[in-house]
Amino acid sequence: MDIRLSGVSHSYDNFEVLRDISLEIPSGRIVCIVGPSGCGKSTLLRFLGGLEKPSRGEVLQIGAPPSDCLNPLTYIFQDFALLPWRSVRGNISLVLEDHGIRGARADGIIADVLARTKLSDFAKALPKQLSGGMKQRVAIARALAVNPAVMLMDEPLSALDSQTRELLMDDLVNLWTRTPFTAVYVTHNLAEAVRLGHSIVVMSRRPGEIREVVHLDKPLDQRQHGDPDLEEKQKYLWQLMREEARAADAELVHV
Amino acid sequence: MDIRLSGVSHSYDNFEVLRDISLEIPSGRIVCIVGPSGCGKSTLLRFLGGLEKPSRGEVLQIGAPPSDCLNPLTYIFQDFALLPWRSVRGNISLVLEDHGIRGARADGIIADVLARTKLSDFAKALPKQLSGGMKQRVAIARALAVNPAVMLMDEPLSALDSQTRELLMDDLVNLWTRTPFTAVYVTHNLAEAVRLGHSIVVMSRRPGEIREVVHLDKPLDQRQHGDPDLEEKQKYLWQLMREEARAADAELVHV
Amino acid sequence: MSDLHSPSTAARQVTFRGGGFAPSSPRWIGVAVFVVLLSLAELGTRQGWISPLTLPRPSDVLLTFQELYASGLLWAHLSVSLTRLLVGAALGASLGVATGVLIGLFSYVRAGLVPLTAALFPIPKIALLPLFVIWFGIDEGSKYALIAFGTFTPTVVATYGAVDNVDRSLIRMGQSFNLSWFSIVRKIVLPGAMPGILSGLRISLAIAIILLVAAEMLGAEYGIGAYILEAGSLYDLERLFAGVTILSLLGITMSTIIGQIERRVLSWRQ
Amino acid sequence: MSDLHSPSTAARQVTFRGGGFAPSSPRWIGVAVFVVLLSLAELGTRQGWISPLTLPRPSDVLLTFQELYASGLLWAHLSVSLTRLLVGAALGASLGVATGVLIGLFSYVRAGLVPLTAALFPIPKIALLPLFVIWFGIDEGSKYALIAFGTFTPTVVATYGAVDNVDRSLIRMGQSFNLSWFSIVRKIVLPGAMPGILSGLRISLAIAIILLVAAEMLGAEYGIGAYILEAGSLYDLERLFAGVTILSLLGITMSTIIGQIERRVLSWRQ
Amino acid sequence: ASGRKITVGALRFTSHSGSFIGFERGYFADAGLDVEFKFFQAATPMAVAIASGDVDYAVTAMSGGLVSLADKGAVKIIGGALSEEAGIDGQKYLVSDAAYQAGITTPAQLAGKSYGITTAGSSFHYMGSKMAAAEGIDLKFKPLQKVGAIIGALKSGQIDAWSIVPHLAKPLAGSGKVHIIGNVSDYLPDYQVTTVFTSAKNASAEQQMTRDFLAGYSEGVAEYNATMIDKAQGDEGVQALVDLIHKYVYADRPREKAAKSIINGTMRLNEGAAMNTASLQDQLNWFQAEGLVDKSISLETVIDPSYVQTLG
Ligand SMILES: Nc1ncnc2c1ncn2[C@@H]1O[C@H](COP(=O)(O)OP(=O)(O)OP(=O)(O)O)[C@@H](O)[C@H]1O
Ligand SMILES: Nc1ncnc2c1ncn2[C@@H]1O[C@H](COP(=O)(O)OP(=O)(O)OP(=O)(O)O)[C@@H](O)[C@H]1O
Ligand SMILES: [Mg+2]
Ligand SMILES: [Mg+2]
Repeated sequence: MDIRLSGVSHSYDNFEVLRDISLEIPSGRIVCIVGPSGCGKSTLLRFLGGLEKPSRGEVLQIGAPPSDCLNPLTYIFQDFALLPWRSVRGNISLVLEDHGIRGARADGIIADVLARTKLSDFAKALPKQLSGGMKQRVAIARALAVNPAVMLMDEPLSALDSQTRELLMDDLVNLWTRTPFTAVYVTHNLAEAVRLGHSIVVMSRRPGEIREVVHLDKPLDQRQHGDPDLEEKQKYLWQLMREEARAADAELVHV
Repeated sequence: MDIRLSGVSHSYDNFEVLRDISLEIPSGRIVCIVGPSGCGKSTLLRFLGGLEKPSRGEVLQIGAPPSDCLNPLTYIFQDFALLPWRSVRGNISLVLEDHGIRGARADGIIADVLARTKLSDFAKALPKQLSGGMKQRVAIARALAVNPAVMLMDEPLSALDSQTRELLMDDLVNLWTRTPFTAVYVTHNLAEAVRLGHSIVVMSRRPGEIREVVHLDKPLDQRQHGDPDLEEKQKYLWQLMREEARAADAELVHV
Repeated sequence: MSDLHSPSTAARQVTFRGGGFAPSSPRWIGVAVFVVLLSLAELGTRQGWISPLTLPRPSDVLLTFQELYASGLLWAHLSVSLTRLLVGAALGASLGVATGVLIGLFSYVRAGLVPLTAALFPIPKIALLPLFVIWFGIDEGSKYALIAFGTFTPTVVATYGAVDNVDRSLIRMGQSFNLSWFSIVRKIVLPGAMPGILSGLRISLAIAIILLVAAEMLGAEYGIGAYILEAGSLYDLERLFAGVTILSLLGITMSTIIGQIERRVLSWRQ
Repeated sequence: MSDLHSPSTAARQVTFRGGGFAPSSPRWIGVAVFVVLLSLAELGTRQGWISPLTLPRPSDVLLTFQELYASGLLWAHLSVSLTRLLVGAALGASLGVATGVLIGLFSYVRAGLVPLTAALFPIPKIALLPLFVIWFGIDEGSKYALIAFGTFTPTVVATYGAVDNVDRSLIRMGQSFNLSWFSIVRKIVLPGAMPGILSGLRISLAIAIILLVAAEMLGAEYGIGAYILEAGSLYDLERLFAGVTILSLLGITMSTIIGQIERRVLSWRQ
Repeated sequence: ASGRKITVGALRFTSHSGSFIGFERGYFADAGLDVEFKFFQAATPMAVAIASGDVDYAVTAMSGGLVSLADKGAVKIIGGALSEEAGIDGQKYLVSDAAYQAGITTPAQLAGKSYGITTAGSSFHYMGSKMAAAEGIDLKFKPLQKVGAIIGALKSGQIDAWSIVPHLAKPLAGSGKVHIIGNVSDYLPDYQVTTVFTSAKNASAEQQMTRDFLAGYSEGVAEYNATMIDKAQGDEGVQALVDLIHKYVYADRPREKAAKSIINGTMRLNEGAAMNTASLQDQLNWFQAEGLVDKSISLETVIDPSYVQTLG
């Protein structure tokens, strides 16, 4: 299942956020979106997931999702969005219950996703007992449980410290290498973008427009921390963005 | 003014956090401390600033601070710690008022530090109107206002997105190059450490011990994003820490 | 990739599933609810399916109110009640804030006073009326004291909660800059506790209005509470409801004023 | 660098400036305060510098309490009061929680009911006593109704505040996984609002205890409130204070029980 | 009609002894009524309870509230209960010790002084107001809602004067903090202090039941008057009746203490529940003059004189 944005623009009241975005997300690939603060990346992702409707333009899904897919468009949030009153297990079963999956079938799915995210020992722990990296792995496990056609990730690593971030990036690469998934990955971090993205969409500052799309052909599992060609790309991206970022950072927040 | 830790150990109740730390912070240099989550970096910094007392060992300041120094040991916090009800100007004058500096003399100092942090246009803004990067620059301006002998920075950039982080690192390098200051810089981020540190202290996971001290001789202003020798150091540091970090991230939080 | 391919066959819009869980509240509905309720009461009492013993006719209440206004007594009642309210609440609230701040700052005060406040809170003030007469006399003193006592405990609880909730990292910041203890309290703790104190004041003032009636049980000739009590003892429902309506309006006015103060004083909040 | 140099001349310890602003509360001080206050009262009334009109002798209050206990009347009073409290508060609180949740979820309910609650809140329940008799009779009905009415408004306000404060990002998460509206309410909104609802209940129950006295003004033979009222009308300070002490203990017990429930139900909180 | 269930409202005062004796001695049962008592703390809620139909019959003063309820067509006075009578110890005017020491020994000297009442339109208000009118003086009335509050205020000298039934007046005077300076009966000789009343519905539609109640009640009253005032059975009879009344009044006090209060409180109850319409008319006139009740109310709206003998 592919996703296509065509001519998407959006304003909140008279506050223009996005301007004429057209973009295709092909199946089985990771598309990273980078851009300065407030340029509308999260808003764009909400459109993709159907949580909000753009003022203009269309968000289309092309082709049917696989039949075993419970929730074709599935989010992974920056702040994990775990229910603090449910255990790791309970947080995952939450998204299965509504599809009538309970008992042994649910147990099977939960055991599988916990194993894939290396959390099997923590099924009974409450979120407050988990470190940030573990919390995000629970959120990833929950997303995997519904077998999504597309994963929508809004800065999934930015609440973590950089060491945990490195570890989780490895985990994501491993997950993708074993079973490729489709993902839209919003980030502020160019290192993450060049590590995980098959293509990288660079947005201008608000009102967000697409400035350039950079493609990376090197397979994910061959990308290394400190690869010279990745460094090259990253430097290039940083040049594209530096001025935008500085300008965005010096703007007063509208309240 | 130098600072020396000798034989510092600490436990909260029976929960051992730091074990036998001895370390010297020489004047005019930036010492970075890296280590996995919960290894006691923040605790160590609180000892340095006199906000907490270690169970065992001594924290000494050697030599007198410069005479124009209002607050020899000055913090910059991860969460900025700005008073939300005071303007940028008010947040800086807060730390001058107690030293009896008001009126024209205060105005002079405030104008100077705002200019150094490129905030001159925002003196009247409230914290809620500022972006994260600007807030941290206000915190830096406030620290500069008291002319510290040593700056104690606890992950000052980790609440910011990575683009703003890059920009602020440039700013810090510029500030140091113009007038070198002494700093202890706690971070999770190895890229920050190799960018800003004259020496990098690597700690083991809890109970925190010093595992190795890595020295970097390249002048700060010649260090570049993606320098091969810095990348080399960073890779080496990451190898030192990888297993510790993974173990620390898989531990249940004690509540 | 940003170029569009020819549309494939099975393209369809992503279904919308967000929204909701953000109730707004258009003003007119609130007004409409009041109008409907009052009309029902009017109709019911006119047509007789609401007995005059159960509810007064709203139009009669309005008439009583107008008479009260025309006779000039409204102001006589209102002015003494407002004075009692202001003096009593100001006394109770300021003592309460002071005590609350002390509890928030000092271990010994906290240990000594928190259980005491917890024990005082559930004591009904009307039960103590006979004692208030002895302690504070039957003149204004006892009325002020009753209202002050009633506003004191909730203000204390709200205030020390607010002080406890002041961001400790801001206090550590103050210490790290060597601010004096007194500076930290004045410049960090108090402004930081202000939102909590003000929202506590909302409740305290509502309680003060409720206690007005109890206070004016004690030898008051004028006052909205006295007016209501007399109406109650004469079973004069029109006047009873006129008085209750005044208290209700007073409560809404108070809450609006605090809202205004909050908007002004706490404009720094996100 | 981690090796130690020879100590230079001007080495001195970094001065400690942290600590403070974290009041603890050792239990014994609270107990000590009560003991000191009671001893003072005892001494004063014995030696005569507190007139017996002002304060009863604590030991006499204790004696009265023992007599009450021995006569078996304590239980007679307490059991009816507790029943009234439980039925009334359960009624008011459950209706209040339901209404609060509806206000938190639906725009129209919010728009219609919020102003109504705001108008009802400052109405003193004792002013309406005569009406309660007509509306609900003089038996238990009117007592339940009065307590229920008094607990209803604060519970509503606390509940819709709690629902408003449920982390919207959790709700968006639920929607993004296509959970049904009902699932979101049941599994996300209600548990998320629980801490706020429980702390609202603390206040509501304190108010319920306070209203017990007002409720038992209405033709009650037994009950702590009736006991206090009778003692008050006879100016019998010993019995008055014995009754007030019982209410106070009742309040502390209630608050402890809610604390226990919170600890158990909200163990997931940080 | 035998064993008909009715509810009778009462305050725990000796002035309600007629009902208590009627019940304990079986006079109500003889009249075919199965009586259940409901006890109240104050008169107004009792009147409201009659209006709401929760209580069938009760005894209380003709307060402003009662008149209002009668005006709303809810209640009717059908008989008399307690009344002042020359020669029998009745209600007393009291002054605080401070006022007494300042030389106030007769009601006439109370000019400009404060006078405690429960609420406007209460019997205390009426007694004070009529006395002031008779003496041609001004009083400052202080509404204090509760008898307890008035006692506290009087004992501590915060109000100057009050009037109250003898069984409360005498022990108060005994404490030395309060002094008796006059009798209410001097100013209001045939004052109908309390009345028997019922709902308008009972008065008009349940005539048999009402007559039965009054019959049982009157027998109780007759026994009370004969035993307690006329001492027909000597001291033994008094003690027996005190035992009976003690079940209802001062039940939680020891017998000896209670007996004193009960005997002190003895006042004559109207035989046959006869009512003094002249006194009632005077009270109504006073309410209207004070602006407490509507001017258009006539005595016929308030009372139903068809059941008992009327006096005055
Ligand atoms: N519901 C809303 N109502 C009004 N303005 C909004 C709303 N949501 C977002 N905005 C504004 O739209 C702009 C884009 O927001 P968005 O969150 O999409 O940016 P972003 O690129 O994700 O930023 P960041 O990098 O900080 O996460 C911002 O200026 C924001 O203030
Ligand atoms: N006041 C305290 N009481 C008890 N335990 C504490 C206290 N402060 C810190 N700790 C514990 O001490 C350990 C070290 O804490 P510290 O904050 O110094 O770690 P850190 O290295 O700064 O971690 P992070 O990288 O997460 O900031 C942690 O396990 C923490 O839970
Ligand atoms: Mg965003
Ligand atoms: Mg830390």
